[in-house]
Amino acid sequence: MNERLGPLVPEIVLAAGSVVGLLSGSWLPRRRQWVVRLITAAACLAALAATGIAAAQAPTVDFGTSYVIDVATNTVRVTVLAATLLVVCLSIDAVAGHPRESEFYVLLQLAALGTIALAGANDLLLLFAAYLLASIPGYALAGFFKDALGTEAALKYYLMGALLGVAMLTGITLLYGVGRSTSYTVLRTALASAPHGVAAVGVVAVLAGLLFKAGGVPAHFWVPDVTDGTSTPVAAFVTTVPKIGGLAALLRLLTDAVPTNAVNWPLLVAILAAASMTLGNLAAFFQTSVKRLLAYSTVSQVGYLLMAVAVATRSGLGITSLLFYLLAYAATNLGAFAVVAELPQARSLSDYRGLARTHPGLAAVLVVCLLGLVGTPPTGVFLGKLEVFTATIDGGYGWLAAVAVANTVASLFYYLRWLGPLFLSQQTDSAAEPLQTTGGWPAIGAYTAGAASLTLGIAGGAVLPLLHGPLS
Amino acid sequence: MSLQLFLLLSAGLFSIGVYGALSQQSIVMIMMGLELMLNGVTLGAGAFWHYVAPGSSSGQVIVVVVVVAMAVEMAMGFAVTTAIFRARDVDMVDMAADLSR
Amino acid sequence: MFWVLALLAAGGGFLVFRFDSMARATIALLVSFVATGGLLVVLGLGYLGVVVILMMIMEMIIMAVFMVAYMMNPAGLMPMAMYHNKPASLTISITTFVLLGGGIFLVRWPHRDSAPPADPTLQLGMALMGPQMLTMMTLGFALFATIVATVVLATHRGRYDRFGDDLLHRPAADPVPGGVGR
Amino acid sequence: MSGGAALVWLLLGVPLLGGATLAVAGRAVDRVAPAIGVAVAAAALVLGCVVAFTRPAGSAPLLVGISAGASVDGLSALMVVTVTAVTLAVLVSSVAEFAGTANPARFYGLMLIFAGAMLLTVTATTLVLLLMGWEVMGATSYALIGYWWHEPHRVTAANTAFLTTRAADLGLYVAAGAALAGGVGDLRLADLPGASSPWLHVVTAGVVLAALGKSAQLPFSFWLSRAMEGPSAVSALLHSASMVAAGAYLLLRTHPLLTASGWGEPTVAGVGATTALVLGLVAVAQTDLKQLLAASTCAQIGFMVLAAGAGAVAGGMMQLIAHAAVKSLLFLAAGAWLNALGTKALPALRGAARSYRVVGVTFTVGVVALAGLPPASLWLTKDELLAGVLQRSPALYAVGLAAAVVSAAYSIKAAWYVWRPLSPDAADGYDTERKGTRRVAPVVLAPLVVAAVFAAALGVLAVPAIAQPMKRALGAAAEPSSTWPELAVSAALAVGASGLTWWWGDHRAPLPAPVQTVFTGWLGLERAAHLLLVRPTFALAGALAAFDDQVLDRAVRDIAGSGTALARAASRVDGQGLDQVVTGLAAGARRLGRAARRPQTGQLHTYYAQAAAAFALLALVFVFVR
Amino acid sequence: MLSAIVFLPALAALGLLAVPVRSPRAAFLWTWICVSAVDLVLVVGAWIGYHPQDGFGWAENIPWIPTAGVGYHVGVDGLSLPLVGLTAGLFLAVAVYSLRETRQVKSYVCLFLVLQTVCLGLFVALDLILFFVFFDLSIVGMFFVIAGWGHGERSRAAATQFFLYTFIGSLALLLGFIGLSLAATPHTFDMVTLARTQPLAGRGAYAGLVLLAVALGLAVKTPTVPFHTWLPPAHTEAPATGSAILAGVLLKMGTYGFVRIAMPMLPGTWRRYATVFVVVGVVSVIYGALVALAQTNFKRMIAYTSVNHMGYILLAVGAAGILAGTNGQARALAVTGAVTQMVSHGLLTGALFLLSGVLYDRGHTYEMSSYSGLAARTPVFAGATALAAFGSLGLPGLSGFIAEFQIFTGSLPSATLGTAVAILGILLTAALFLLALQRLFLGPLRFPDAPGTPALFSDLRASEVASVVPLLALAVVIGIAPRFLLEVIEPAAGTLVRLVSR
Repeated sequence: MNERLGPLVPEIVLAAGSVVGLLSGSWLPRRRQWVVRLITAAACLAALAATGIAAAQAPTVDFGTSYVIDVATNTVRVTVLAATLLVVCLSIDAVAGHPRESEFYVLLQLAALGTIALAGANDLLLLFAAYLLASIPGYALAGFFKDALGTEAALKYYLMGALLGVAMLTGITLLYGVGRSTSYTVLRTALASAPHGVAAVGVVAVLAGLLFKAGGVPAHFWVPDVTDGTSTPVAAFVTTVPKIGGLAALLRLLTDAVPTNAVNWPLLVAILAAASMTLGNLAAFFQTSVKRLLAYSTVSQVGYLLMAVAVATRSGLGITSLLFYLLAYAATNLGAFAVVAELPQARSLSDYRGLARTHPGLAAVLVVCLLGLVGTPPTGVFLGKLEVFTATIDGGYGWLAAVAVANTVASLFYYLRWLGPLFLSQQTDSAAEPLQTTGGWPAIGAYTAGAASLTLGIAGGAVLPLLHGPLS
Repeated sequence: MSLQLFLLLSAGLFSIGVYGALSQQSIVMIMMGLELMLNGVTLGAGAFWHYVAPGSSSGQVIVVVVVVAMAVEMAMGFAVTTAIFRARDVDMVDMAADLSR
Repeated sequence: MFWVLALLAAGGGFLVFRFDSMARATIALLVSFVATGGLLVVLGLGYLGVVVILMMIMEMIIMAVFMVAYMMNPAGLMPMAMYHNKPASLTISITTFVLLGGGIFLVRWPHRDSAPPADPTLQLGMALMGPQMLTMMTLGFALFATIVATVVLATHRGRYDRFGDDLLHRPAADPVPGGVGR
Repeated sequence: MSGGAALVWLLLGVPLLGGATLAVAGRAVDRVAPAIGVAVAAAALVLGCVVAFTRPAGSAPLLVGISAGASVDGLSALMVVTVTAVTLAVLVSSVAEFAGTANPARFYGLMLIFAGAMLLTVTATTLVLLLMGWEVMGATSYALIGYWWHEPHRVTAANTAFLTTRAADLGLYVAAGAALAGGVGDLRLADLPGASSPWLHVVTAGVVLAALGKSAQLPFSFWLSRAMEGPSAVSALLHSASMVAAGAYLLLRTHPLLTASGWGEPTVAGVGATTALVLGLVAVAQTDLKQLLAASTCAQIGFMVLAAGAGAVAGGMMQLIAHAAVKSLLFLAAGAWLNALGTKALPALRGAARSYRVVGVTFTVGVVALAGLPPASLWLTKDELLAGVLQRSPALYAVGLAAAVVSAAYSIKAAWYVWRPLSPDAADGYDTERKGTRRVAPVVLAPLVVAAVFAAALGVLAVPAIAQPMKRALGAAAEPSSTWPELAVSAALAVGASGLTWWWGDHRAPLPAPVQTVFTGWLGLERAAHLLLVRPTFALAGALAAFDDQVLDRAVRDIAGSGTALARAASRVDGQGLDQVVTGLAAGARRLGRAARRPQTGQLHTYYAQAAAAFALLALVFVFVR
Repeated sequence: MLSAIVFLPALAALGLLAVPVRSPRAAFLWTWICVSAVDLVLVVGAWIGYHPQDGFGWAENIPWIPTAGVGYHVGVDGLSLPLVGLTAGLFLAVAVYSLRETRQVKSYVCLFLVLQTVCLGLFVALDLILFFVFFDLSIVGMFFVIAGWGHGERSRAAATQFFLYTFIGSLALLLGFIGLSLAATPHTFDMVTLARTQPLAGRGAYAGLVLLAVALGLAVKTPTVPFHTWLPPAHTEAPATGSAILAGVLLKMGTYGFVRIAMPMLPGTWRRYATVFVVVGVVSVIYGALVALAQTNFKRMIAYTSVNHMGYILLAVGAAGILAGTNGQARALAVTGAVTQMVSHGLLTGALFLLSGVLYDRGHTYEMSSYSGLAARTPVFAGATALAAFGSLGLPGLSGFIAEFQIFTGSLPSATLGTAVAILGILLTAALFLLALQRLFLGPLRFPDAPGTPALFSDLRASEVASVVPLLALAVVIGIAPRFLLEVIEPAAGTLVRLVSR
């Protein structure tokens, strides 16, 4: 057997970081828990470095056939770790001095670890284990501050996760029943000859769990409520990081384990994609709460991402476009959330009136990120969209591309609703000034994310080649 | 006594669990429903192992994973319930519906 | 034997949502689980069967205690019926059952590929120590996460409440004196 | 570029640049403007005389395969001299009218540009250059007619003039395209007859249309009547040597084209003859001196057009030149009176000739010439061209003679009025147009006299000794000349008609009132144009605009409905109403949005139910879809 | 060289961002003027250094996203160089005009500098994606100009409508581009390669769809009837400078796209559907002119005349696609005329919009009915407007005539009927401009003395003269001695015509 730990250094570092963080946290005075923050950051950076080294090696399979380290895994590692770092940056002002601050960061790391494991899993059981690991810290984070809304968010998040987790296990069992194994490598051959009805049910059931992670229709119900109810940093985390792992896992499962002649999953995913983007956009139209609006926009973004999955095997560009879009999306979405986190009192769109005058920097980031989410050049998401559309048309899903275009236009409506007031003069009668900024850490995060989003767009040419490569 | 019978039984348990999860108001009862569904899954996994793929160990591992999952879900469930009970003194999902639309 | 256990499992499960008291429901669920464990034994998975039975007994007891501790009806014995959109749930669940059942009998299931191993437990052990080791590790961390998460969510008094913000305050300020540390 | 070419460009450049400079400089140079203007005009005249003999030609590349060519040949030499001469005369005489009034710089500038444009038109050898001069002339005529822009009716008159002539100009644009299609790549006027059929006919039609419009032939005549709103000096230039003359000139120039097309000549001849006759009658019916002269211009130009149609190029040319002298003379005189007495109504002008002798005499000379009375110029030139007509078609000749009679009638009518004895209450009729100065500036008299001399003497052009070389120069040596019998006949007719008119005096004509009004009202052409073209156009425009706002825009917005819904939502944000923006599908989009959020009940069990149902459905579907 | 020209303004904007907002207005405005001036000088240099015969000059080709076949490929030829010059000139004029701007000058200046980079970049782009990037950014930039500096709250609605509408168009364009690049093997977005290899030759339906998508996107931007409805509100609500840029430069992006992308990359398809473009062009000409004739709002009227003028361009490029019964000269004339018209319209309409800004600045309304006889008070203003108007109605001696004469002469042989109808357009424009001049400037003096309007309706100020007059002067130069311009355009037009007819 091949139980090598070498290729898993990033995961191990992260895991170690969480353990060390928890232990040291429990001996630290309340005001000095920032040490844990440092440990977390250090762990993420170390893991990033390790990933950098790992990315140079050829794709490998580890622990039997259960874990794969290839371009997808590495991209997800980088994205997740970077995103986690940003979220840490966003949450500093929110959790500093909180009695459970150490635990907060520990949970972040564990969730990140689970997300990475999702992407690397090449075995249904490992996939489910990763699912648990990625979900559970999320529930706790959602309810971290234990206020009324936060706990409600945690409750809904948890119950949805539990149900869909059960569905996922059911699917795993069914696939095992007809495929005689839970390893993708075996399933790929076994499912070809299996009774496709069972295979279809099993795949859909497993998808249920992964869609929950990705926050896509019809497993998206938790997204708006959790985003709205929990604290902004956590909202940023749960709408960004699990998506990455979920979609990567989706990609690997469908492309590696499920032959298209057993289940017509491209069509299935295409339908899910169309549903996600449409529903998300429509629901976002008349939102006045910025967090709910962002939540729905993330649902619609899942749609665009799923497009790439749908054509992953039909177009050579599919996988690359998905990975790049994930990268760009993470940066852009976190940027938007960072601005929201920097302005805690501004809850509704109207509160952003005049932001361009009072905080031009934040306004600029907001413009970049929101227009980025629309897909306006030269942001990263534009490049991602370009790649995804190209892949989709190339993969023969012209109608899906058309739907996506229509949705892009639709999405513009509500993003503009947000951007519009930015450039108006503030009402003089506004007694309670909503545009009070917090400590400034989120602002730093916002600038970083905005810059990253732009850089990805302009220097995308340098990044894209790194995302080429076969899934093994 | 055959695969079909076992599967039918697990399907039954699963469906009852679905009913419970959907129909109950109390968080704990919903959790029971979920547990019941998992119960069905356990049975299914065992049956598949015995009748289809005794050669592959995955069937057994599934059962182990299910058991762990049950424990974890249960613990989380209690924790969340405690939290929300403290925060707003409810243990009914219907009463936790401030976040909507 | 199968029929008995099957009846117990199904009946127990069915009764869970018929009883009007949580305590009883818990017991019914326990019965169902134990029956399942038994069925596993019947299927030749003795070890797992026992594990399931033991685990479930523990869990159900905890659940009962939990309910006695928290639920609004002391001892969970007070009659109660807390349903919502029953018809929809019924339709969905029955449909599920019909579909699954139909599927079960329509599908041509694969044949058994080989005889069951002499010692299933050994097979399981080899798997856990081999290809599925990573799964187990991950589950381990999932449990670790669960511990942290449950503590974060459930306990409102942390170390800083007991030993002060700098953790130097002794003895611990506990509502109920006693416990370790003296 | 050869010296000759330089010369022709210089000829064009001097007035154009000089004028542009004056016009741009504006009020700054008001005081010196008249002097500069006259000086430039004089220089132009000198240049004109020079080029008339050196016959330079220049050409410069302009567009793909199309060059801008200008040259001076026989035809244009005559035109150049005439134009420059008349311009000088008019500018000199207008000093009195414009010195001191609202900025003369603009006036002289525009006049010079106007003259320059005319020179460009007559020297152009390619269609594109001709068109440039042609259009600029139209635009400047607009600016000149509307010179007194404070009074709206004058501006409207200017608009009418410009739009009417430009409508006709479109013909030249079409002609240019057609010529290109017909294989005349360089658009040289000389090559136009070589255009391949059917394009040849398109070219001809375009050219004829443009010419008729410019020279106010039927049915375009009305704009000339409105053009009288402009200053007299403008009228003097506009009616004599430029603008209206340009049309006749173009037809004479492109006569080969008319021949080549086959139908061109008869059409043109017909229109010319009709105009000569009908507009003559209109002139008779006028009671306003300038209106009378305007109508007479149409009629006289009609003769030239007739000549072009009948192939009497030389005759037409003589007529054009002689008429230029006569008409400028008459308009200058009329302008002098208008300036002095503040009126141009014939009844009010009774005895004007007696009180201002010089003006009166010179005016009379002009009138005599216009009447075609021997020995004045138009008698001879008209017969010269009528001789050509006779050769073609006796019928047209007859019409021509009739028109000649009519011209005698209206001319003498004017003379009759101004020589009436001055009635004591004459002053009551004065100052209807503006405050008269009651004096005629001496500076005006010089050009009057000169013009009178020319008006009387230019008949010599028809004297064989001069006519033959001229015809050779025009390449029209073959054209017939008038014979004594013809001259005698026309003279007799003119004398007779004149006598009759003088005897008839101001008794109203023995015609039913409606007929009268038709003729006094210029045949109601303008009203017709309004009813048939202008009104419908504006109605259509209005309708389309409404359609654009209410139908098209709304439709588009409905398609982008949710976008405008956003506009409303945005407006709600800042409390400002954008209701007019929000339309139809906005509500639809809102409904959709609400529908899309309905699943988000906040009730967990509904989430459960929906998710379960959705996944069950998906599974079911994909069990069967593969 | 080109990169310098393109990115100089953006860099300047970056620099200005560092300058504190509190610093004096003049600092920003004069920096802007200087930068634009330098940029113009560079453009002139590039013009002098460009030899019309040798295809693309000053080309730079750096791989940008090689995996996607996207490169940073810029260069100028006879089709783009005039527009680059126009852009640089117009922006300088706008900068000078803005000297009296007072609202949030810093962001205003930065925005316009970025917009200048975007516009220049679009015209030099030789890569579809690069083109698209600038295309979209121009929309974004203009959105903020209209929304931020427009006349009051209504401007936000207009801005939104503008953004949404043109953005939809741009997405159609993107789909078309993707279609183009997918047809090529290897996939590439490089315009030159695509025009050379003709990947879509003989791909009937597919090519048709691609052309449809591309044409749709460009038609919205141009705009042609019936996609023009975003234009009037956008113009009426935009500030004068914004309108000048919008009409003078942004509209050209659409028409430029036709000659740069649609025609050379899909020649066969273009030929097949040429008649459609002719028809659309003619309809736009007549429709735009008629609707403009009915307007009472000066700025709205000018906006509609833009529809009319863009219609001429579409007519010309359409006619250039009809080979029957025509020769190369005619088609070359048509294309040359089209490009000339782009430049001419940019100059004249730019000037007209700036002048309309003067009108609003003095009278706070565009309603022509509230004015009369202004010429008495503001001779210079009246003169400049009259000159611009006459240029716009195609008077010889101004650039408009050179353009329109070529268009008509070149189009008539192939699209006889359409052109014959379209020629009526110049009569209609003449009518509407004469009416406008009469309403505003002639007759007895009258102007609104609403609160806020200066009691004395003052004539053009120095900055306004300095911004408008050069534009008109250039129009006159082109009208009298157009060779310097045509010598650049004609070779490229010839190449294009050959490409389409092959």
